[in-house]
Amino acid sequence: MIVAAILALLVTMALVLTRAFIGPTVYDRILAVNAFGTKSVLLITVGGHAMGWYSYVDIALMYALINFVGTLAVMRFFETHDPRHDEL
Amino acid sequence: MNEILGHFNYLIVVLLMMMGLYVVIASPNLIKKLIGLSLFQASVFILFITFGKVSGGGPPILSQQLTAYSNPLPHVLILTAIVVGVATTAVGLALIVRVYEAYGTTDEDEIDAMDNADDKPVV
Amino acid sequence: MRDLFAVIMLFGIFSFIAALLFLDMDAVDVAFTEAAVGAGVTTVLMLSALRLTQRYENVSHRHAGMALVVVTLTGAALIYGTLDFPSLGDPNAPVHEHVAPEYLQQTPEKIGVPNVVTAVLASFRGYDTLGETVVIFSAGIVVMLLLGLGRAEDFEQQEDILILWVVVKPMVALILVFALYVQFHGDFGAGGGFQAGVIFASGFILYSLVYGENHTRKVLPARWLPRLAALGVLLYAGTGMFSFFKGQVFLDYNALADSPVSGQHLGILLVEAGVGLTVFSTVLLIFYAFSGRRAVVHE
Amino acid sequence: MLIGLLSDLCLLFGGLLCLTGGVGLLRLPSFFVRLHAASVTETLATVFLIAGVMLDTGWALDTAKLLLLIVIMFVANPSITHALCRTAAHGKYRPESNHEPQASHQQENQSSNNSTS
Repeated sequence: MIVAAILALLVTMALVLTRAFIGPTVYDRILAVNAFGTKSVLLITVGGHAMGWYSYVDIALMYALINFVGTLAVMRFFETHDPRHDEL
Repeated sequence: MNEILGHFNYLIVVLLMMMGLYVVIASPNLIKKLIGLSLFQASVFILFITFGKVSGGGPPILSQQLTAYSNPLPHVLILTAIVVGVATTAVGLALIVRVYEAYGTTDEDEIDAMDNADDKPVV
Repeated sequence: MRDLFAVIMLFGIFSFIAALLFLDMDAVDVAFTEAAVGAGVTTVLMLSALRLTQRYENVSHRHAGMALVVVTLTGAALIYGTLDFPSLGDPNAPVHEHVAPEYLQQTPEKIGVPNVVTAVLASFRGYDTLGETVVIFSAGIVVMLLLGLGRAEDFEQQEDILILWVVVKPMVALILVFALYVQFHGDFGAGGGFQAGVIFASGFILYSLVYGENHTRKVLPARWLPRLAALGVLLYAGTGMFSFFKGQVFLDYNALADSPVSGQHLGILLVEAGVGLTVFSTVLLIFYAFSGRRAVVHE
Repeated sequence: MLIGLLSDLCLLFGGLLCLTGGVGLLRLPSFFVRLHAASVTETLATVFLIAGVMLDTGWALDTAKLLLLIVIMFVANPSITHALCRTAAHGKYRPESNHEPQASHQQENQSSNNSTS
């Protein structure tokens, strides 16, 4: 079952990556990057457990925290109202 | 077949490096050049870590269950190089910001054109 | 892609994948660092630089043919070079014959720390790491000289940001505690000063993003940061000098305590603290320098 | 034995949710709908997948850390979604705006599918 979960995660990551490439708006890209980060955390947790990686939980924890910081930073970039950045 | 799989990582590293180098040479935008440089850097990181891997070995953290470990030396070098890399990228970005403030563009060709226009003798 | 914003987003994804790759190749510490740096700090820095410059790339009039030829030739030469390389994971590769076995053998008896990467980083190759710390320190100083420390804008209060305020407050505490865990657990598991410094700075960056940078600057004024960074380098070099004055070699921690092993423990702790302090204050200094600067509008 | 079965079920359901979210993120017609598809499934999939790993790990220090991870993701994901939605709504993006001409075309194709599901 764990293999099925890993496969599902990998397929999902590919789908999310496609969305990040085609856009079309910047918000889609931000959403895709965030979703990709979450899927990476899940892949590290599930895959790390399956393959017996060392201290995978620590890395997954840090990924979750840093992903949160990164996504919020991207959103702050769009909240500072600058006329030059108004296009989508 | 094993030969090809064993060298697959090197192939990826070289491809990544080629992409980075291409962006650095071909893109006139300074920020994009810096991203290309970071890509180049990442390819070198992956190359070093590839050297360090020992099949059947674990991460270089001593424990009872493991008998073979991966080579710790490349890990040390790359670990510091990543943090140094982000610091130097910040310096590059700061320079680009100053260039933009002086010229009003981050396009290398336009900056060149402005410099050349300044060099011409005023009639 | 014309939009540099999209390029930076995709570069963030690349960093995620690179960290997964490092993890798969047994490089736990490197994956830690890449994850801490790539997804958070690099994205933040590139976006702040983008805020101060232009977001869209001009249409290029260059001929890329020459570049393509150069790149293809270099790539072909390198691929030809890799043909003689040992395969991935070959235990008899030349890399594994020289110093690495000595490090792996001597770490348990001489250093007494389970994590060989930390032992090599802080003790066997202490000079190296001192050099890297100084490089990071000087990079921070250069950014400060180029951009100045800036000052925070007045943060306009938005009433519907309440959810983020409630969520972020415990999250910042969690990140800071996690950073301390990474710092002090570095002797035993993955982690160390470099990663901890970046994570600690990420906590401060998160706080300034949501609560406003003026509040963060009240907690930790920008003028303190160069001094803190210098203090970190001083702590590192001072640890080395201490054993120097005790009649030992520079950066030989055996002289720090009664028995060599506990001396090594103390030395690694101090040195990692110095590294963590320098990395933290440099990353935060760079963040302040970029976000405190006003964008210049050109016509 | 029962715990193993439970863990397998959790992993299977989590993987299925993940796939649903991914397909939704790729196929749905406009940004806010995609946001919905991605975030709702993601939050639940996180809980199920990590719970599956937790059940398989048994009692260890890692179990507590995994529980912490569940809590973090369960709080962080919805708030990120909220912030993203707010930013998009405050910005120039409107669901009815014709920034995506090909997307509105897709909407007509998919409306029949949506009503049945």
